[in-house]
Order: sequence, then structure tokens, then C-alpha cells
Amino acid sequence: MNLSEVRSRLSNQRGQALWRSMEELCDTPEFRKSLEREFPGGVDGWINSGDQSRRRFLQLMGASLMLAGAGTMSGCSDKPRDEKIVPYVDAPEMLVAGKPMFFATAMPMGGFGRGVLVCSQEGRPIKIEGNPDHPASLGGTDSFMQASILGLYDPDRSQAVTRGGEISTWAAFWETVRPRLESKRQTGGEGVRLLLEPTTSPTVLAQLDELQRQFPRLRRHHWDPIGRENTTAGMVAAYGKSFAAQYDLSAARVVVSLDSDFLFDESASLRYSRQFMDGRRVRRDRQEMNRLYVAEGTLTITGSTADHRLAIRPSEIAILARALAAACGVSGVNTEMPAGREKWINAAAADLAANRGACLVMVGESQPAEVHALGHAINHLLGNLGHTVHFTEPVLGQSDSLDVLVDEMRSGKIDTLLIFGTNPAYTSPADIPFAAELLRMSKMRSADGTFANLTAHLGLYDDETAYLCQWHLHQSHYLESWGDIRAFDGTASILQPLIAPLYGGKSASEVLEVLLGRPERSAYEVLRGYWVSQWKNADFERQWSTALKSGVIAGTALPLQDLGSPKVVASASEKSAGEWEVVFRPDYSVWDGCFSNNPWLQELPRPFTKLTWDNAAMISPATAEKLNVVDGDVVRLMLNKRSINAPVLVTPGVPDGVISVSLGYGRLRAGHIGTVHGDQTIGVGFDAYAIRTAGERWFAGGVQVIKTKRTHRLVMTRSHHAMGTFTNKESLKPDAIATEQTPEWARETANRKLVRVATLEQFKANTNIIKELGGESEKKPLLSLYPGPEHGGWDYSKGYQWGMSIDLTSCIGCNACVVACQAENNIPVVGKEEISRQREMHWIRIDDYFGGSLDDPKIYHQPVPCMHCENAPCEYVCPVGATTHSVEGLNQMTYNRCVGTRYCSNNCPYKVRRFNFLAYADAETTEQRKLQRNPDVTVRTNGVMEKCSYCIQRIQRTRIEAEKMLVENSGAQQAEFNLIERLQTACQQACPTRAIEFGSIIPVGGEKTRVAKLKDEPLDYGLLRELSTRPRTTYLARLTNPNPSIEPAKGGAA
Amino acid sequence: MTATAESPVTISSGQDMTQVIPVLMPGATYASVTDQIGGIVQRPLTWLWIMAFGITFVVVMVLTGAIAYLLLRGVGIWGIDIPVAWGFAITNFVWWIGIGHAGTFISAMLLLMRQNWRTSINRFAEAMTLFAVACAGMFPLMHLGRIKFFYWLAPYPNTMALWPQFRSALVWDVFAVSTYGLVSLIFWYVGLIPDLATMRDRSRNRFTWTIYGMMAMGWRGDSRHWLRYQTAYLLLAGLAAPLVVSVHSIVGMDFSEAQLPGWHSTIFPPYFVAGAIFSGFAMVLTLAIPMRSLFGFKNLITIRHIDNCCKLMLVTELLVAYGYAAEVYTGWYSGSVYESYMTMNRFIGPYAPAYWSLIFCNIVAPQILWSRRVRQNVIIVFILSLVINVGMWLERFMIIITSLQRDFLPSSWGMYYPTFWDWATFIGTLGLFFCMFFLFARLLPAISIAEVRELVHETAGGSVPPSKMEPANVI
Amino acid sequence: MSSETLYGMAAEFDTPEAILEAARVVRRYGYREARTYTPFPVGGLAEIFGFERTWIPAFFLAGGIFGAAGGFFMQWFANVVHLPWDIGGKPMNSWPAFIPITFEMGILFAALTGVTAMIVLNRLPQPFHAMFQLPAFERASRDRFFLCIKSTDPQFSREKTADLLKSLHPLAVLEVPR
Amino acid sequence: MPRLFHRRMNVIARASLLAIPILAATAGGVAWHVQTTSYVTSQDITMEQPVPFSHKHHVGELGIDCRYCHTSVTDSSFAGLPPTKTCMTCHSQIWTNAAMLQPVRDSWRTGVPLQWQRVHNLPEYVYFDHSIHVAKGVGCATCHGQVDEMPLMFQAKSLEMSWCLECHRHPEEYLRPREEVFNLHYQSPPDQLKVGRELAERYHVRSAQALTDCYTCHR
Repeated sequence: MNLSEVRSRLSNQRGQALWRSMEELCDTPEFRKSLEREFPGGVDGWINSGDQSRRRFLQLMGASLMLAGAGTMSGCSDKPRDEKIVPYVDAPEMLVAGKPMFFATAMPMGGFGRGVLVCSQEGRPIKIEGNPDHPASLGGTDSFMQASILGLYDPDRSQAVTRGGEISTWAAFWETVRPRLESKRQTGGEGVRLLLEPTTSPTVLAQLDELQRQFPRLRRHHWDPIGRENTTAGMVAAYGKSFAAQYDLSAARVVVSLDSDFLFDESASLRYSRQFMDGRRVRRDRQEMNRLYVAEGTLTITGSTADHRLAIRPSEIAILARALAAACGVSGVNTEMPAGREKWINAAAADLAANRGACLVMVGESQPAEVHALGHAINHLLGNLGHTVHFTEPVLGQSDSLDVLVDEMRSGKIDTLLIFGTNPAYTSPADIPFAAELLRMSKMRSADGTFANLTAHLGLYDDETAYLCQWHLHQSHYLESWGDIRAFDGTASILQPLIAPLYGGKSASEVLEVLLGRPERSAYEVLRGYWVSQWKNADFERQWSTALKSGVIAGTALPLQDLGSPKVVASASEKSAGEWEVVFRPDYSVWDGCFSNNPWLQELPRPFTKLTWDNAAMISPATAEKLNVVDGDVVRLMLNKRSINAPVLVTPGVPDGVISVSLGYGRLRAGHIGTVHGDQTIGVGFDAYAIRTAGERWFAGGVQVIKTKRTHRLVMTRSHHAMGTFTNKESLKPDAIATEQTPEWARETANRKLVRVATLEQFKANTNIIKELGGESEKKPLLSLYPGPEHGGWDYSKGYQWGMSIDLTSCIGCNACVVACQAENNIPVVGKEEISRQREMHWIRIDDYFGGSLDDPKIYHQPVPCMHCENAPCEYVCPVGATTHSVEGLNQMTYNRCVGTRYCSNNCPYKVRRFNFLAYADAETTEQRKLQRNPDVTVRTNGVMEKCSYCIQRIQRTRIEAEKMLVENSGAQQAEFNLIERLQTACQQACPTRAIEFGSIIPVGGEKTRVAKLKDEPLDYGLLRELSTRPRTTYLARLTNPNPSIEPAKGGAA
Repeated sequence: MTATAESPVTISSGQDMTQVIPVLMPGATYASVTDQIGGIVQRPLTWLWIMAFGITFVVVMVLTGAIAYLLLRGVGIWGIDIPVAWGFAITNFVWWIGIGHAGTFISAMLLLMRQNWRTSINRFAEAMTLFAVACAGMFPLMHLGRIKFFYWLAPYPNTMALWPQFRSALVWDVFAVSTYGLVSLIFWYVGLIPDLATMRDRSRNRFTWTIYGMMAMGWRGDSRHWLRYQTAYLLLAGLAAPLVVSVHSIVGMDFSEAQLPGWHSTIFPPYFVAGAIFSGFAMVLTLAIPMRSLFGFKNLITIRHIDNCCKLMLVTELLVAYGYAAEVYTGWYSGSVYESYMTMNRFIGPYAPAYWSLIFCNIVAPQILWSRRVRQNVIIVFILSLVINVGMWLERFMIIITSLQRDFLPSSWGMYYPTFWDWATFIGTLGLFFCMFFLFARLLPAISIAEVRELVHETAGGSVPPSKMEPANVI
Repeated sequence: MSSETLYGMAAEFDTPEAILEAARVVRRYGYREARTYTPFPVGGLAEIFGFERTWIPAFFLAGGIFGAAGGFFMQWFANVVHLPWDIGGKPMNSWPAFIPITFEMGILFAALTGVTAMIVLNRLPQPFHAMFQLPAFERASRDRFFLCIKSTDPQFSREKTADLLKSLHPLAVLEVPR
Repeated sequence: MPRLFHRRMNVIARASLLAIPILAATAGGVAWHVQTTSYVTSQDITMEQPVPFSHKHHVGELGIDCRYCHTSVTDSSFAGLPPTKTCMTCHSQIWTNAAMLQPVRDSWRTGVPLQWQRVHNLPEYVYFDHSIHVAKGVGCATCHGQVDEMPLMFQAKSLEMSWCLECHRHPEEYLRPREEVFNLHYQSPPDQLKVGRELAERYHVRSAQALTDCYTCHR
């Protein structure tokens, strides 16, 4: 039986626990029989492995645990009467207990690497930061990088080699696979296939090539459900050969995105985000910003930052692209202007033309080759090559595709299949029966009753694919293994392990090395071996250590190619899209499903919808009315005879007629967190792969949408209907967004002025506009009854005075700050049930406000951490003084003094305080995950209030350094300034666009700090200033740069 | 025993009630009233009482269970969340403390105003106060996230060199409520002393005699004692009267101290005090009306008392109505979007039903009290008193929940749904309250005998010749 | 039974008017050491035997002042001297916020001291008292009024005193053993 | 039956009434005292250690400097606990087969670390940093007592919050010149207050207000 049968079987069961349901869904008599005959005692035997290795693991961690006191409940636990303290036997070099150390490595994703710095304390990696020296990171991170640290400690990671579900050993596998390969030497590896996830690792690629040389007939295939096929095809179509394109947004004044979510799903997204937003920062001395046109088939964070966003059906984008190309003067494109788009297209074309060489057209992977080719044509025509667009040889290793493999599997040409990392049994297109074929292969026996074939899977999890293979080999996490990886531009980085493999896994290159017949060589030796061969002549050791320290290998970026003019592809014929179109997108939290067992990511409120623990079919309000559905109604999506059940989520901004679903949910074997329980519409999401075909990987027309009787409880961290200015289901509408358009009389009475928005023109015309938007309260200074410093009041003009400035223009709502905060501050996960009771614990949240009309809403992201008000309303209501004010203006929350009256939260106008309603941190967190905890932050206990502390542990560490320095040398003002300016909060450090700045708001060492300068900017305003809370966190208003020819100068958001 | 016939309600209108219905039915003598009231305590248990007590006792067990589970899991078992971090617990607290206000008000305020009709209701009204305060006092403790550290709210010498944060209204609460509870207890006990002496002298059972005897502290009615006693009692009343006002003012400040729309309002203290006395009298009637018929007190608690209570309720109800009006007016006049939104939210938001039903219970329904016929129809008054109790609970619910659920930032708006445990705790305290009241009614004279004797004297009812007097009946 | 063994000589009446009258007569005969026992306070009785005023109010006042002063001092000391913490930017000595507790403490201490004073001055608790030895005295808490001339009175003599009391037409005249 | 209390009851009754406040006061006093006993603070309690290491011998008699073993005291929050290697630097030469050192040699041979009983133990929510205290002239002995006279290590001070605050509120009373920090026999000068103020000035010791901020020690 194949997995789609499994799914249909599942949809008839309810509330099964993982293991039982897995057994039962395999419970067809013949399958059960075969299992018992072939994998004696099989299906659930492997579970037992968990405990032993877990114990081993805890022993391993024991020493550092006791030193760090991590993983213990600290909120109220008093002095332990009897505690052991354990020194090292022989202390490692340069390790100073109590001091964090940073190691540079890189996180592979989609085959590309992004450089990270990993913070390690007493040998435990606990936090991930971006590597400023790495081209793909520039110091920024995204939520996946931040959360991958928790993946390391995932107790559900597979912890042993298993054969048919029974614990086995690596040795046993070697003894099976080696002879098999040897026996194939003369045939040149006939029937041997490798299926890998795409990789750029020079070492692995070299190993593969060598394997290929040993076994010429061996074939290797790759599979990545996200992949870059369309992009590559487009490149081939345009230039006849595959190249890798890379963009330089810092040089672009006008950017047109055709269905490209380049702030999220490109291998260089972090770099693009930084460059793009650097081009949008308007300050006193720099009053210009780039302009972004976006035409997209669903709602993306890129679209939310656009100056002109066009939400149209994805199938129409090709038409739009042609029209745009024509308007830009690309010859050979003959098309009529699509109705109703003229304005947008002409404006965009004009803008592009006006910025030759400084503009850019980006096409998303989701669009077919033709559109990519058109994009290249326009870029070429406008002379952007060499300026905003660069080409290199492809970075990814080349290999055959999945469908070819499956055909061969069907035809029985294959008897040995080794799968590395990827999980096609779950992610393969619905029309490629990989799972069924794999299962058949695994079960097939030869005449003598032994297995005819060998199937093995190397992976972090015993997932769907592993389940269908004879062998599962547990892979080591990237933080546990030696290796290397290239970035989007070819720059290579060395992966160095932060910790010995917790569960004794092996990396791909280690396994390959055994296949190559050199079992004795460790990954480290292999890696060094490769680079020795690369850096002949050079002083290897020096180069090696620099590479390790800086996290990048200098001069490994691929040389830029100079390409001629691209071919313009003749327009393909359109097939009608039908009434409804479905759009598939990688999920903002679990990507293609590989992160679905990560509780941080599962609980992360998705952009726009603030949905947690689920995926949903996002539809526009108009569509919802047409379908007569409301949030949570389950609809059946039928696409060429396959169907899934999906709960709808009404989201303004999704094009009408489009049902937008995200991939990566409905997993059957993800682990305790990510696995669907029983009925696929209950539990963790639905599996969109089930209707996704190879031909239409990103969008498909002609889908039928049938409303079912069922509903599914979608859990969001706020009622998103209440968030806009448009009329909506809420009987009352808040007015959150202040713009020039809000009439004067309304400013004071009908306007909350939470997000202040102006266009660039408006700002240029009147730099004071943002203050004026604040209305009356901004005009006069706020009065106070309290005595000032001169009358013995509190004085905030000495020492360091901490403050934060958040740029609403730069914020793209990517959630990196939220996860970073969670990782840094030991913030517990509370689970779907508690989220549904509005008990989420995130210290910083991103409020997404919708403005304008329902059909074409403007979207505003507003990160909200604690404001650290100088007149904090939370403080004077606390009966025990658990929350007080520091001389440096911090609103201090002392967990161990808190008795939990919760009055502070009631009285907080920003509602940034979070309460431990239950024992989230201890009872509901697994032991392994506790090992990620930051030893410098107290773990809060049941019944205690908590909130953003401006990362006090970082402040204290830096201050102590500064003070020690000043004691040594009172004159070190400059050094002190630099030290304080280097201090970063977790959210600030994670932010890819530098939207968050933190520091002292008064001069340090006589010099004015970054944040102090920002607070002097005319764009600066305080949230709810009129309450006279005097917040230390202030915002820089959101500026947009609309094209006057589309929006009249007086135009503006909301 | 003296007649316990229902007094004639057929009074030609126009006459002043006070002339017609006396606070004491004629024919009462020192002995008669003493025996009647004292007799209640000494007569054997009735099945009715045992059943009633049993039921309430079971409910108390429910409360115990709810509290046990609370201690086990934490306040998360309730429906509270962020933004609505206060739910039933504080609602019940304010409601109970409000009910607790009538007792002391009746005893103190009316004593100072020389309202002699108070004498026959003040004793159990005070008892009601004590039990209500006991119920109320549990909630601030229970709603703490870390109950084990409740004592941090009190100033005591500690190795942390820390103090409570005296600017917080919650600390004011601790002082106010505990002072109120303590002073009410003292007031109640002092009032009881002469009656305890009476009970001592009446009891023929060594055990009860010893208990009453020790509690009476050897009271023997010495005239000098009486003089000091009366002075102290009067002064206590003089203290209790402002105390009553202060306590609920402070409870009001629990909310008005915040800057939350719907809480941040100067009207709260007086508005809360009025509401408290309002609900208190409602509860007094809820208790008095069944009791006077069950215990045959119709000659002592006459229609006159009920009528007066109703009048007082009408007055306080009007004050409360003014409070509601002022809130709405503030919402409009403040010109603050948050205030006006909050007001609208109460009118038509998700909790609008609660708002309108409390308007009905507290404003509309009591208007019938303008009619004397209604005021003297015990059945209607009894039902009305129940309605008002519900209404006042809803008022507190409305003030707390609707203000919290939608405040400044729409992003953090939310809802509040009470859980099973919310209800269990609330109903549990109801059980506790009545359980204690039933015990009180059986163990102590529910009406102040000494004061009634004094009343008999004042109304010249007691000066009957000795020959006419029946001997002290021996029980 | 000699006069030393006597606590005093008591007369039992059944109306407040009677005992008032009796008390006046006894006083006119020059007796000072006499006590009256009534089931409820009868105005003027105590005064007859020279019990003019009580100090109770003074105790209430003193307790109140002490409580209030102490209450405010505690808060001032905590917030200004001992633990000067910055609470929402409010001044250390935010006296308006200290008023409620000051008031409550005043009330509490006034009540406690006042009532304690009443009990102490009344020599309570006193479970045993000579009068309790009279079986008839049980009704002193119901409907009987007792007048007792103590044997410590200089003019006391079993016969004369008894005669005087008898002359007041009481329900009974009883000797109260010591 | 005699319906009369015995005369003695008067005394008993009054006594029992009087007893209530007295008992309450006593209970309070006891409760307060218990907080400060070593049962709660574990002050002055000598603990059983795997190896009877004597600071008296090593520091007092041999005069080994604190930093020889507690290496990170000047630059980390954690003063540092010597690895077995440190012990072996000497004890591979001297006392090479003393019985009491067997655990050390075992640890060195097997690589299994020694498990010392923790003596100075703060709650997890208290974040104490040795380096900054040392840097600003707080002597080791100020908190750890006369270590050089302790055969077996014990906690010399209560480590209660109020104890910490004594110094954080009046640092000038305890500061010493930085060069004297590791001197266990440093005698504070008669004019300590004056000297202390100067030192506080020189070492940029922050105001008492700042030093008593909650976030100074709690996070």
C-alpha cells in the first residue's frame, strides 16, 4: 500500500497516538504478515532504543550541567542543601567556565550554507547567531537558523541504526553494504542508486565523483521538494545553459518581483533582505528609498513590504510578465495588455526604464521557465547585468531527478538504493509513487528467500522514508559533524562540530567514505584531505585555522560570468486555470516539513495570520464569501482525483480565487511534536503534498473546492479580524493606523495611532509629519505630577540609559527575532491547547496590522517587546515589588520575588507581560530540550510573571567587561563606547534587516550612540505616548515610496 | 409564647408606616423575647435544618476539591489568560466583600443614627458579614500564582531585607480586608457577650453551659459594666462606620488605581461603596425572609424591617445607577478613543448580554420598590433580592472582564471563558457561606436578646406586673 | 454565717423602675459599696453609686493615634530610608498612596485597644463571681434586676441592711456568700 | 449539678487570654530566628568531601595563592574549580601514594572527575560574578572568611540576601585596595570609611541605588 492509501486510511481514524496508528495503518493482513516474516517483532521495537541512548546522553552532559546549573527549575527553588560540583579532570584549552565561546560554522539548507556563530557554554551549544563575515548571512539569521539549535537536542531524533525497525549497528550495515558493492565492481555498480538532497558540499561532491569513478554505472539522483527546477530551466531557456544568478539589491533603486518571495525563500534571502532594506532607510541626511513592485499569487512577507503590491492569480503572472516585457521594449513578445493592470505595468515599466542599470526584475521559483526567461530579458535589456544581476557557474551539484529514479525502480532496474537525508516518501509529488515503489523494493525477495534489494536511509529522523527502507541510519546534526558547504555565491565554509554526536550518528561524508572502501577515515580526515588537495602550496594549517575562525574560506566564491543576450522564449499557450487555483508554498515555520518536529517553530505565529501549530488554506475574504466559509471550516480540495481536507483561514491580501496552502504538515512520522494524530484534519496540519504533482509543483488550476461539514480549530495568537481599519466581522473596528488621510477631528477620538505611516513625498514635504500624526498629545510636552531630578525625583541622565529603536519600515515580519528571543531567554513552549487560551509566552511579538481596503490591504509589521516605560504602569501595582525600575531605566522583573497577582499584566497598556499559568518550563519541557537552556537566564516556575528584559544577561556581561576595563584604565572612554555599541540584544542580533537597534540613549564616553541618533530622527515616535508612560522602546514610522502615477502624491496607506 | 401572626398588610395608604407597624409586636416581655430567641438555639435539630446543612456541606467539599486541584496545578486551571488575567476569583472577591458590607453598616451606621429597628436584624447581619468576608478573603489568596508566598504581602522581618510595595492597592486591600474582618469580629463578639451570658444561664447541659460560660467571660450585667460596655460598643460603631466606607473604597481603588480604560475612574470608590451596601441589603433580605418564618421571628423581624431595608436598597440602587451613568458619560466626555471604545464594547461587544442583564437586575428591576405594596410583599422582595444578588455579581464581572479583554492594542485583545474549576470555586464559596450561616443559626442567638429586652423596655412592653408573668420555662 | 463570710446582701426586683427606686433609697441611706445587676442597661443606675465617667474613649483615641502614626511611619521608613526603590518613577515618599494603610491601621489599633480596655476595666473574664452562687441570679440575664450591698460597705450590717432591703418590697432578699 | 465555675477559673481564664498575644509573639520570634540559623543558611557547616582537602594546609601553611587553583576568579563569574590535573602537578611528585589522595589518582587515571560537595551555594536565581567583585576591591576573605584557617572548607557567612545588601548598600565599609584582594590577613584601616569612599571613587563603584537594583543580581 502506498502512502496515499495510508492517508485515506488515516482519515477514517481518530485520535490515535503515533505508534499505534502507524501500526494500525500498516495493518493490512498481507502487509502485517510480510512485516512479521521479514522484520521479526518489527514495527515498534525501535522505540525502546530511545531510553538507553537518552541515558547515555544525559551522562555525557552531566558535568557541564552541574557546572552551569542549567535545566534546573530556578524560579523559586531555594538553595539546594546537597549539590555536587564537578571540575574537569583536564580542563580543555581556552575554556573558561562561566564564559560563553563562539564557534563559526554554517547551516546547510536546501543544499546551500549560511554562516552562523554558535554560542557554547561549558561545552553545550545553546544559541545561534549569524556570521557577519559570511556573504549569505551578513550577521542576520532567520527563524530556521535560530531554531536549529533546538533540533540538535530533539529527543525524537533517531538514536540508533535500525534494520527493519530493530536496533542494529553501523558495523552490521557495513557488512551488508560493502560486499554488495564489491560484488558489483565488474558490473560497474549496475543497479546502484543514490538519492540525495541537493548539496554544494565540495567534499561530498568530490566523494560522489570518486564513487562514480569506482562505479561508472552507479547513478545519483536528487530530490528537494522546494528545489530550483524552474529557475534553472528558465536559465537554460534564456542562455542555453544552467547558470546561477545572484542579485545585488544594494544597487537597485527599483525592484520588480514576479511572484518572488526573495526576502524568505532564496538561498541568499538574508543578504537580499539586508541590502533591500538598507536601500529603504530614510534619515535626516538621506531622504531617498528604493521602490518595490510585487505581483504575487499569494501573500508573502516580500509582498507585505511592497510599495505597489498586485495580488493576482499565479497563472496570470506569466501574462503580466509578457506585458511588462513588452512595455519595457523586449522585442519578440507579442501580447495584449491584461485588463485592469495597465496602470501597474506602465508605472513599473516606466520606473524600470528610468533606472537603467539600477533596477531589477526578480522571478520566483514558483513561476515557469518562460517567466524567468522574460525576467532575464528585461534585466539584460535594461543593462542590469553586472550591476544588479550577476551570473556564476551553478553552485549545486548536478544529478538526475526523482521521476527518472522512480521509473527505474518500477522497471526493476535497481536493486540497491541508498537515500541520503531527503524524505521523498513524504515529500515526493503525488503523481510519482515513490513510497509504493520503495516499499515494494524493500519487501521483494529473491528465490532463496533473502532480500532481493538493499534499501537504506540516512537521516536525522526515523521518518516516512526510513520506515519504508530496510535500513535506517541515524545521521548526525550539522552541529555535531565535520563538513563543508558553499553559499549561494560559491563561498565555502567549514562545518565544525560543537559537540560530539549526542546519539552517535554519522554524517553523509562519513557514510560515503565507507562506501568508498575507507571505513577507517573520519569525517575530519576526509574534510582536511579534500582541502589539502585544494590548497596545495599554501600554508595549510594557517589557512585552515583562519577558515575555522572566520567561518568562510576566502576566495572560494565562484567567478562571475559575462553572458550575452538571452533568448526570448515564445509564449507558451495558456491552459485555463478554472474557477479556483491552489498555491503551494514552503511554510514560514516548518519549510518543507523538515522542521516540523521543532516546537519553537510550530508555536511561532505565522506572518499575517498568527496561526500556530497548523497550516491552513488561506483565502481572501471575497473567496470566503463566495465559498460561504469562515475560519476553521474544513474544505475538500480536489485536484485531478486526489483530495485533501484543509481548514480555511480568511486572510486579506490573498488573491481572489486562490487557495494558498503551505507544505510541510500532516507528517506521519515526524516525532512527538510534528506528527499528525489520527484524523488528518486534527493534530498538526494537513499534507498538501498529497495533491501536489510534479508538473504543477507551485500552483495548479482546476482545483475543486467542496465545503465539508467539519470544522477544525485553528489557533492564532490573536483574532486577526480585529487588526485592521477595514470593516470586518467584528462589530467594532479599532483604528490602529495613523496616516495623513485620517481627518484631523478623528485623530484624537477615533484613532489609536499605533502604526504611523507616511509616504516619502509627504515626509519630504513635511519632516514633522510623523509627530503631527500623533495629534494633540504630540504638540505639548506631557505633564507629570512627579518631581523632576532637581527636586529629588529619579534621575535618568547618568551612566548607561538603555533604550531601543525599532524601524517599522525595515521590519519584514520574518519572526527571526521571536525565535532568537525564545532561544536566548529560555522561553517555554506551551502547546496548541494553551495557545488557544491566549497563553503564549513570546517576549517579543510581531503585530501585523491590515490597512486600506479588504481586497487590496496594506500590511504593517510592528514588533512589540517590553517598552521599559520610565513611568511603568506595571510597577506601582505590584504588591511585593517584584517589578521595579533600575537606575538605568530598565523595567526589572524579578521572578523569584513574584507571587503572581498578574496585576502588572492587567495594567500594562502594551500587554507584553507573559504569565506561567501552569508549569510550562519544567513539567511540559522534555529533559533533552532543557539542555539548550541559557545558564545565564533564570528558568521561570509555575505562577510567575515574565517579560522582555532587554536581554539583561547580555547587558550585565558587557557592563562588567566595561567596568573591569575602566578600573584598569579610567581613560578608556573610546574603548568603553565601542564595547557598549557592540552590545546587542538577541532580537537585534538576529534581525536580518537591522530593524532593531539597542543601546544607551545618552552619550557613552562623551560620544553619541546609534540608538540615541535614531531617537532624534523625525520618524521617531512612542507607542501610546499620550499615556505618559515614557517608553524606552520607540518606533521609527513606516515610510512607503509609492509611484505618484499610481497613487497620487496625497495618497497613502489606510 | 407570643403571637407570631403575620402583621396586617392591609393598611390604608397615607398613614406613615412607622406609626402603624411597630418594630416589635405587642405583648412582648423581657422573658418572652428571651425565651423565644434563646429557645431557638436550644430546641432539637429539625430534619429541614439537617438536610439544608448537609447539602451546603457537600458543596463545601466541592470547594475543598477545587482548591486542592488549584494547589496541585496552579491558576492555569481557570479560564484566565493574557489579557484577561483576572477572572472569577477577583469578581467573587469583590462580590463577597460587598455583601459583607451590609452587616456592619446596619449595626454601626444605624446604631449611630439611633435606628432602633436595627436591633432585631443586626446580629445575623453581622454574622453574614463575617462569613462573607471569610469567603471573600479566600480569593485574593487563591488567585496568587504562588500561593505559598502570600505572606510577602505583609510587612514582616525577613532575611531578604524587603518590604511590601505600599503603593499597590493590593497591599491596601490586605490591610483593609484584614482590619475589616478583625474589627467586624470584635464588634460581633462584644455584641454577643450579654447574650452569651443569657445562654449560659439558660443552658441545662453542662457542656454548653461551660462553653457559653467561658465565652460570656462571667458577664453578669453589672451596671458599671453596662456603662463601659455601651461606651465601647458605641465607639466601635463609630469606627466601623468609616471603616465600611474605607474598605470598599479601597476595593474600588484596586481598579481605579490602574490606567486601564474602564478602571481608571474617580467614580469608583463611592460607586463601589453604594454597590456594596446595595448588594449587602439584598443578601440580608435573602437571609432574613426565610429565617423569620422558619424560626418564627415574624414578631421580631416585622414587615417594618423589610420595608426599611427595601427603602435603603432603593437609595443605594439610585447611587449605583448614577455610577453607571457616570461611566458612560466619562466614556463619551473623555474624548479618549480607548474609553469610548470600552464603553461601546460593553454595550455591543461580546459580553453585552452580561452588561444588559446587570442593568436590568440592578437598575430596572428594583424600581418596583417605589411601591409600598411591593415592599411589603415578602415573596416579591425575596425574589427581587435574589435578582439583585445576581445583578451585582454580573456588575463586578462586567467591570473586570470587559475592561481587560479589549484595552489599548487590538493585537492583544482576547476573550475570557470560565472553566469548570472557576464555577466549582465560586459555587463552593456559596456553600461555605450558607454552611457557616446554618451553624450560626443553631449555635448562637440569631437576634440580640439584650437589645430586644432594652427595646421591650423602651416600648414599655416589659413593665407588666410580676403576677402576670409566667415562670421561666425550663427546657 | 458572719458578715466576714458574706459577700453582701442582695435584693431581687422584676422591673427596672423598682431597682432604680431601690438604688436611690439605698444610696440615701448612705450606702456606697453597692452594685446593681440588670438584664439590659438601665440608664442612671451606675451613676447612683458614684460611677460618673469612664476612660474608655481615651483608650480608643490613644490606640487610634498610635496605629495611624505607626502605619504611616512604617511606609515612610520602608520607602525612604530602608528600601528606596524606584517604583514607576513615583517619588520615594509618595504620601498620598500611604493614606489608606495609615487609616486602616488607625482603626485597627483603636478598636483593639478600646475593647481590650473595656474588658480589662470590667475585670473580665471572671467566670466566678459571688453573685453566681445565688440560684435566683440565673434570671439576672433574663428578666430579674438585682441590687447587692457589699459587706465591705462601712455601714453594712446583716440585720440593718436586710431590713432596709426588705423595706423596698423586692421579690426576695438573699444573702450572698463570699 | 453545681452550675458554678470554681474561683480558680478566674485566674485561669485571664491567664489564658493573656497567653494568646504572648504565644503569638514568641512564635514570631522563633520563626524569625530559624531563618537565620545555620539549618537554613548552612553557615559554618563543614561538609564531607571525597578528599579531605585542607585550605589551612595549602593556603595557610604552604601559602599557595587563591588564583593557583581558582584560575578564572579574575575574569569569569565562576571562580573556577581546579581540574584533577592541577592537583597532580604537585601530587604526581609528593605524597604520590598517600591513601587520602587515592580518589585524586583514580580520577586522573580513569578520567572520571572528582565530585566535590558544593560549599558556597547560591539559589539559581542569584547571579554572582566573582571577577567584578575582585576587580573592584572586594577581598576574598570578606565573603569567604579566613579560608587559610579552615582545615575543611565551610561557608563562613550566611549568604542571605540581607547579608549581600549590607555591602551593596554601604560598599565603602568593605572595600580594600585591589592589590590586597587576595591577602587573607588584610586589616581594614581605622579610617576605613574614608579610605573606602576614595576606593569606591577610584574603582568607579556605582551608587548604592544602582548596586541594589534587582537586575544587579537577579535576571
